[in-house]
Amino acid sequence: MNLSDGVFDVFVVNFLYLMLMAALLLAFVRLAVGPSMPDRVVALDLIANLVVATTALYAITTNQQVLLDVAIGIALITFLGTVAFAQYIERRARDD
Amino acid sequence: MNPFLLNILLALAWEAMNGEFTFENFAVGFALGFVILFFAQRVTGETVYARRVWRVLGLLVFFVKELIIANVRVAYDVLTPGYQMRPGVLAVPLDAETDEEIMLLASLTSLTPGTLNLDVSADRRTLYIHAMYADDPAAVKRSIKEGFERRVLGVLR
Amino acid sequence: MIVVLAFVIGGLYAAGLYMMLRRSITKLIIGLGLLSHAANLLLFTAGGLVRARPPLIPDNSETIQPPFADPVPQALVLTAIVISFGVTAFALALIHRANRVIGTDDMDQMKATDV
Amino acid sequence: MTTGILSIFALAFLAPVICRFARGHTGWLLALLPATLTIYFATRIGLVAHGERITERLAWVPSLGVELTFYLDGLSLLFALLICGIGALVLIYAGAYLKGREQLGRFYLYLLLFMGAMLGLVLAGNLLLLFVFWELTSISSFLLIGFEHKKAEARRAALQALLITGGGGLALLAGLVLLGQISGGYDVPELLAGGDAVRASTLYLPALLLVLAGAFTKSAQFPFHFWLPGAMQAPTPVSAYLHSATMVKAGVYLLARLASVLGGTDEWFYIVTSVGAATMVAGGVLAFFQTDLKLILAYSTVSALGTLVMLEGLSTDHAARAMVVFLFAHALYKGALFMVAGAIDHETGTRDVTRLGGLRRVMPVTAVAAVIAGVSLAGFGPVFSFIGKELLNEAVLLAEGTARGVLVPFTILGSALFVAVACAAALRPFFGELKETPKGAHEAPAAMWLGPVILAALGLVVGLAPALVAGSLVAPAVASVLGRSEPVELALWHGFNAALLMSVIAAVAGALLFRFRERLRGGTAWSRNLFAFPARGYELSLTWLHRAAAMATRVLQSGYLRSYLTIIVLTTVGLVGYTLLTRAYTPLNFAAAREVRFYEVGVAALILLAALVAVRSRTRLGAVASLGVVGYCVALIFILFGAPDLALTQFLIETLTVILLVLVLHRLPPLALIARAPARARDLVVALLFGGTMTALVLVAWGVPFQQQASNFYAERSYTEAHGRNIVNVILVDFRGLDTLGEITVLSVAAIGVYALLKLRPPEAKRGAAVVNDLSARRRESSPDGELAEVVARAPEGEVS
Amino acid sequence: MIEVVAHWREWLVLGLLSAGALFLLLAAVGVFRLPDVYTRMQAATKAATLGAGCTLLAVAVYFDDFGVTVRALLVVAFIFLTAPVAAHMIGRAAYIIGVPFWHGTKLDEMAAREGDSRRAASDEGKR
Amino acid sequence: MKLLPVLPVLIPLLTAALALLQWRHRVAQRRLSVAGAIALFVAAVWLFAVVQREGVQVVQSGGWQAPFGISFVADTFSSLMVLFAATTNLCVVIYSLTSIDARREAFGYHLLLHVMLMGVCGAFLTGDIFNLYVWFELMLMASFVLLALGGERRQMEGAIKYVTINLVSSALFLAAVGLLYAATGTLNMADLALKAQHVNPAGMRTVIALLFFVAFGVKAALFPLYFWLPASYHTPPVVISAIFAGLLTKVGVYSLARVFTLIFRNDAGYMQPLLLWVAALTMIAGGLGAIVQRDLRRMLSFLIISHIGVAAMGLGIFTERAFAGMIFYLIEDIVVLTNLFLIAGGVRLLCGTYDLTQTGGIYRRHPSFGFLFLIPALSLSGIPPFSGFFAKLALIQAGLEAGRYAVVGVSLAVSLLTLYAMARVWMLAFWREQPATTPTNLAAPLATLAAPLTTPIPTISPRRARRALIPIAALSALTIALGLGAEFVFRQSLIAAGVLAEPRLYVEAVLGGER
Amino acid sequence: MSIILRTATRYLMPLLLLFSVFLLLRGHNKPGGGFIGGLVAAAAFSLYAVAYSVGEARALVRLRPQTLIGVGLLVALTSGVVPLFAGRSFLTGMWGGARLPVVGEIYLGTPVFFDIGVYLVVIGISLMDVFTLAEETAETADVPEPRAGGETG
Ligand code: NA
Ligand code: NA
Repeated sequence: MNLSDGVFDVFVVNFLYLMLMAALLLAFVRLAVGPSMPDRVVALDLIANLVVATTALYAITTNQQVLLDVAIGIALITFLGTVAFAQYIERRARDD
Repeated sequence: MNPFLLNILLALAWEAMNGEFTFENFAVGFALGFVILFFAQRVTGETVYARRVWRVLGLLVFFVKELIIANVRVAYDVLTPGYQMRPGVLAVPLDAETDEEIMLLASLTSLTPGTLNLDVSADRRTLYIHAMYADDPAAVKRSIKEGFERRVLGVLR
Repeated sequence: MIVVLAFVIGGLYAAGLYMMLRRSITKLIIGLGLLSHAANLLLFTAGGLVRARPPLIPDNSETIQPPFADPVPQALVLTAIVISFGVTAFALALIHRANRVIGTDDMDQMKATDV
Repeated sequence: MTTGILSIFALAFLAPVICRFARGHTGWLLALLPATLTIYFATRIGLVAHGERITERLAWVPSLGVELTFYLDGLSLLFALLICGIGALVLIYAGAYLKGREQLGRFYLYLLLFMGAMLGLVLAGNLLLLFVFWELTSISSFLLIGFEHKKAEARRAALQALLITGGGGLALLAGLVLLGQISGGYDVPELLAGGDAVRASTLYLPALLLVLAGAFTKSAQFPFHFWLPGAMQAPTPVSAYLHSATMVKAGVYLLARLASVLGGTDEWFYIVTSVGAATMVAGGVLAFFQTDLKLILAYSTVSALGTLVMLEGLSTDHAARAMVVFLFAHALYKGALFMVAGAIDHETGTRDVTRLGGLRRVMPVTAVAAVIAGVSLAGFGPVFSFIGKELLNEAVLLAEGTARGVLVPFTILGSALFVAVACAAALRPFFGELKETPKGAHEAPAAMWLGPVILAALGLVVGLAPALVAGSLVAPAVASVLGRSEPVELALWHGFNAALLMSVIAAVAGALLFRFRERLRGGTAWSRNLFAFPARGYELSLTWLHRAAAMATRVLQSGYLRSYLTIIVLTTVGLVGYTLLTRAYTPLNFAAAREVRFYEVGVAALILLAALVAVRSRTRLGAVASLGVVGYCVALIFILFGAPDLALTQFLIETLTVILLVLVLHRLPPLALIARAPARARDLVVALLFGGTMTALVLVAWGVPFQQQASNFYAERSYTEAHGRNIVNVILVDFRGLDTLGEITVLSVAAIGVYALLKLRPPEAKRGAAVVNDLSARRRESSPDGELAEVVARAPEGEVS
Repeated sequence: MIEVVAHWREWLVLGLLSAGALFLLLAAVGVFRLPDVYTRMQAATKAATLGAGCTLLAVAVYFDDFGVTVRALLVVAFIFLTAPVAAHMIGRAAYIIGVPFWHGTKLDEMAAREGDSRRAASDEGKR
Repeated sequence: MKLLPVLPVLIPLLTAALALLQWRHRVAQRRLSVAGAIALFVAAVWLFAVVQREGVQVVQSGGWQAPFGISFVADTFSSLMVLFAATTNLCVVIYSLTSIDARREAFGYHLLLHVMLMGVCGAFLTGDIFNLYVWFELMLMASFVLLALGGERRQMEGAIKYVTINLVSSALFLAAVGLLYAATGTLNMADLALKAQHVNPAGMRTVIALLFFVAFGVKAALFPLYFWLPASYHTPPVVISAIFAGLLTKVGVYSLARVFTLIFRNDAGYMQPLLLWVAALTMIAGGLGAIVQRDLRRMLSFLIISHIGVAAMGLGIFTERAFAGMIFYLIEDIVVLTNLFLIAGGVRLLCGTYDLTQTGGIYRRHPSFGFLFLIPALSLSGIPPFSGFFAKLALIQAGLEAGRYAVVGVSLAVSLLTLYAMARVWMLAFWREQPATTPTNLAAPLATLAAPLTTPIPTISPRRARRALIPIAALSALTIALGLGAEFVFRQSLIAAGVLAEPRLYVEAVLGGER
Repeated sequence: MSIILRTATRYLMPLLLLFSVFLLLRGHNKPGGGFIGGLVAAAAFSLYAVAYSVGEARALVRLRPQTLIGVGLLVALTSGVVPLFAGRSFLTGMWGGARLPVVGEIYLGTPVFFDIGVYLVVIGISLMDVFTLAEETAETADVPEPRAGGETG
């Protein structure tokens, strides 16, 4: 199977990328705007998920299995990041 | 979960990761799992009963159904101007007792659109959830208790 | 793409430096982070850019046919990334300690050792 | 010769030990060595007088041209004799003079070091070796002048001497190296043989000027004369040594040594003669206005040095002869006079000539020596110095046209001042009525009058029988100066001639000056100030130097990290940007930019956007999260361009970094917008310049053709030889494993740093107190520098002017 | 039709990818425009998890390698396991620091629980 | 020899790794530290001897032929630098035994010191430009930690500036490496020496050279890139300042010399005026800074800068003899500046302060300590017969030969400033009596030298006290020996400079050697 | 503290550790290696520290980070030195004939051990950074974190 074979029309593929890019942008706007800390965390988590998805999509469209492992790694670490973030927000609230 | 079982699971997971189901691979995975469990001993403090496969499947089917139905609802709200939602934070009394039961239930409620688990009370008897469509709180609670909780307990007990 | 990346690199350098020129040590550390991203990207582009051909030898072959991404800059960038992690961690500890000892995050209050 | 010099240094370092055991006899004991050396050199007189040159060579640093070469000819022999002879006497004298003082061992150490250095200097047969000893004399005299180290004046004088002679020394070094380069080596005999080539060289003038700078500072020539009286802070034996035989004559020696190489040109003549003449008069005037015995002698020494230098400038046979005789005579009488002055000070407790009188009654032996030496100073009577004076007058009279017109009156004025000074310093204290002094005066111990008596007697004997030295010492020395041998005949009486007339005029004028000295001292303060300006200049320039240095340092080392960064970045931008534009400009090929995928641009744009948001963010978390997004997008770039390992690493590390950032930043104060708009605009410009430069660099570098030799090698060997398919990993653990080894060590150290910074607590200090201390410290730092204030503010007027 | 059958895997992959992208976009729109952090999380948790899961499933289907498929499925499971946990942590944190609810939120049964003093309303906390 | 050239890196690493395993055993760490320092010294002597006997030593690490692996190259220059680094290190380690406080020892002081040495030796020996970056980072990281170790306020303020500026320079260094690779496709310095000459446009190579110039210039503390140094060097315990003073900036100059003679030798014409200007300004700025300082260590810090300027002048003159002079000067600076900082520690102990307005009285009570000061002080001022004079002489000869009169003049003027600064120290701390207001330790025996810095009243056995004086005396003796034996040193410097002037020797040894 | 997080962590952590070893050993042939593996392992322990506490995480690791680092450095160093005894250059790869029956086609060789050294060091340093900073910044929290016995002293 290859990128431009059959159903994997360049146009279709690009449309998928476009959606993901749009999603990235929207998520980033939320991250930049906030306004609360949890908002930013949610946005960052979403961005990480989008990166996972982009990686997976890229793996398929360029036929690179190895990128799956990259996606796995990202998925695993994202969880830690989000949890730590949330934990920190809570702890901080308790400190103040 | 029984440590031995967990060890076997880890060995299988190892094989899966390597994509090669052979005896030697299993042996190495088992040994690795043993070492890891040795270092992570505290992790495996409890024992869990074996599961019934069909209940798991039933839970899965129910979960996917809920997932899709509710996602559409949220999507509609997200994509159309204005909001139809009536959010609220609900306290759902829990029958689930063990850590695993509570976690599974909480996760499943969170994954289905419309409800999001916020916290478990300190006495572990109440689940607090954020519901997007809380026009009828009692109905939401009931659907959780009778939809997910029953099935989860069925799987885990 | 290298043209685009060149501007990204320049932008990161500029942003990093601008942050480092602020008075707050918090911004200083963010600036350092941006700067190291810039340097890493620059190093990454050094071997030229090749799309989707990682330097991995296929399972059924003893070598890899060009074109493939230059592995050398990748190894260098990996080293640089990891080093900058160590450095960032240290810098964080440093500004934390500095803030506790000096009682401010204003760089302008930290001139006692010069003057 | 070599052994002799080295043995003095050896003895110097033994001196403190000897001093501990020999106690009061140390002086006598130590004098044995220079005395022996005097005898040794005396035995060479015959050889040298027959025109032999004794050279001893040892290798030291031949690749730099520094050799342990010693060279004995007429000039160096004369100096060696004076140094060792007077040195022995001074050691004996010092033993008595300094009896019971503390740190005597150190004193002998310095004195012997000084003696060794001076002996080495005059015997050095290698220009650089000469310089080595030259600097050693500066250092040892620094230590000697500051011997009374608890007194601020002593320290100040020592510093002054060190800076002036040290500065001159540096010029000399440059001059000597230039000379060496002109003549192709640093060997003195070879250099002496090649004077013509030197004078013909284009580098002659700079070399000459540099050498002269060294010589003039060392020999206290105007306008560098002022450090010498300051050196009076040294104990009297040192003064004696400094002024008679040695240190100050090092410059005179150097000029004499190099006269046959550098001399004889117009440049030499005008510079050397005029500086010498000016110094002669200035020294005389200044001496005339002093009342402190040591200062009078010190300034008269300046005057004498000026005379010598003036003679060297003339570069004639007569002048050379006059110079050698004058130098010899001066060494004898000035040494005697300083020892006498020391004896007076020692016995009476004062050196103020206005408070002294009639001492001949209580100090008869000293008085005899003083009178003979005083007569010598005045340049009269049957003393060697008179011959010198006559030769001087002759030499001046024989000078060419205009020079003569200037030099004759100058010389007469100088001589007259000598006469007045001699009356004031050597004769006046011993005649007239005995005056009340702080200590009840009586004769000095033998060790203290022995030196003056011997020296004065020598002056008398040689004056009466000049033939004793004419052929044996003076003629060879003159030959060295001239670079060819020239017969020398000396006689006390030359008959009535113009030279004698000059002496007579000078004597009469001198007597008048002495007669009306009080009135003159009161009325002509201007003339004192006339020659004081160099000393002021020294102090002012030191002050200005400090001010300028303080200002420059304050401006550069401002304490603001951002100003440091700005300077560094602007330097980079300036250098790189300028060179890029002028030397590496290549028209950019934007055609290739067209084959860009839109999602790549999207990721790139997001990086920039996130960076912008990080910069603009008002909240810590917003900035951190944006930084995280930059990192994630960089990871995406890695994914897009075939670097999965990098992407994974980047993502893992970015997340860990964000966690750590959040942990720490939360403890820091919230972000605030502190900087004003102009500052922000300025920083923005700097940042954009920097970013623009880096962009340009990448674009240009991209156009440079590139060979993938290394990556092809890795691709071929990675699996077959290193058994790995992931080339990046194979590079990390095998091909370039050393990088990784270093890298994990970096990480280890960084982690230890984190641990140590956070876990190792300084002993709890109260923060408030620390701040207060700090503020007061800063305030103190802005006040004028301590020692400088001491140097500048407390300069007692009378001493330097 | 035959083509579709012959290329069922491609079509399945395409379908999964499209669904994934769609859900992710949905999540992003939700996060972008829903009115408070709790509702945004509702969108992010479900739709994003589903979207990421779909794309990874697409990978599992697409590559003809057992190891890849198993790993892809494992990571889908992982995501489904972790996403709600993460959401729970964020939501709880938001609630504790007092991030305000959308004005349309009528009910807060959690406010009645004991030890609610933890809900501290600090300005910095809201950012 | 497959091992010897990497030994100076491996020994400190082994020492540090073992010390890590002994984290909680202070005594064991001290023993390890001394053993490691001795072993490093022995290895350095051995390496130097082998290089002497057999010429340039090359190890292709990993056994991969150059330019594909990382080459370690010990020529005379690098082995000399390693030798003196190891010597200084040994002295500093011994001094630390009695001067560093238990708190710092418990938090890895010893192993940090060894890791720093590892970085320094690695930087001297590596023949690979990126590997050089790694060693630089290692050296910097260790120095960051050493600088901040203890966490006092001044340390923090100094460290922030030091760290930030050095990180910026590292980023530039990295960028320069990247661009160099982009232009040539290789990282091996010998290979670069060949390939960089064909870079088209050649101006691009010049630009990269300038980036390296700035990056190394910051590390070397050249004008106007030196600000981090006076802001930080006086803040940590003096023994740490001492080793910094001796080694760190020298690595910067070394690297400048390496890349400019090897890779960018064809840009010399363009770079030379720049280098000479920078050298002159560095000398002046350092010298002026030094004379206005009240804090002894800050004064010494400025003197470091000023003398780096002198070494840079040697590079800027760009003749073989100038290189030799520069190398001699670097060696001399290592020994002398380390020693002066150690002595400053002694001054602080005797007078209770580094503040020169408050010091005094040492000469009267402890003349021998005074003489120990005079030796390095005079050497630094270029006074014969100490080593500094010969180093300066070599540079002056080279400069005048090359017709670089102005910069030589500046260097001479600056030695006068140095002399002035040293004389001030001598007068203010040694000659004069201490101002009455300050608390003083002068009455205490010299044994106080051995006291930990933070303890005001020392109680330490004379045996340990003597041990603390050993390194100072040893370094002073070395200064004398380097002066009296200047011929040997300068011959070595000439040999080393020969390789700099004729890179073919280096290139052939690396690329043509062991396969 | 969240029961939900703790429970999830109990199951996720072993999986993460396993994955980290997988990445480590496979790194020679596919993306991964000592750095990445070490970071994932460190992430696993960090997760535990978040869910439970730093003290408990330290107890779980048992070894001091310093020791991990030290051992890691020694392992890496040793793998580089071993070839010297065979007369090879420092860090030369020496490959045993034994084919490691795990990851398809890995041969046991000194570079593998080198990577293991890297792995250990990276775990050690990441834990040291994370634990220390977490402890330090949590210091003023009203719920004091339990400290592990050996580390804080
Ligand atoms: Na860096
Ligand atoms: Na330094």
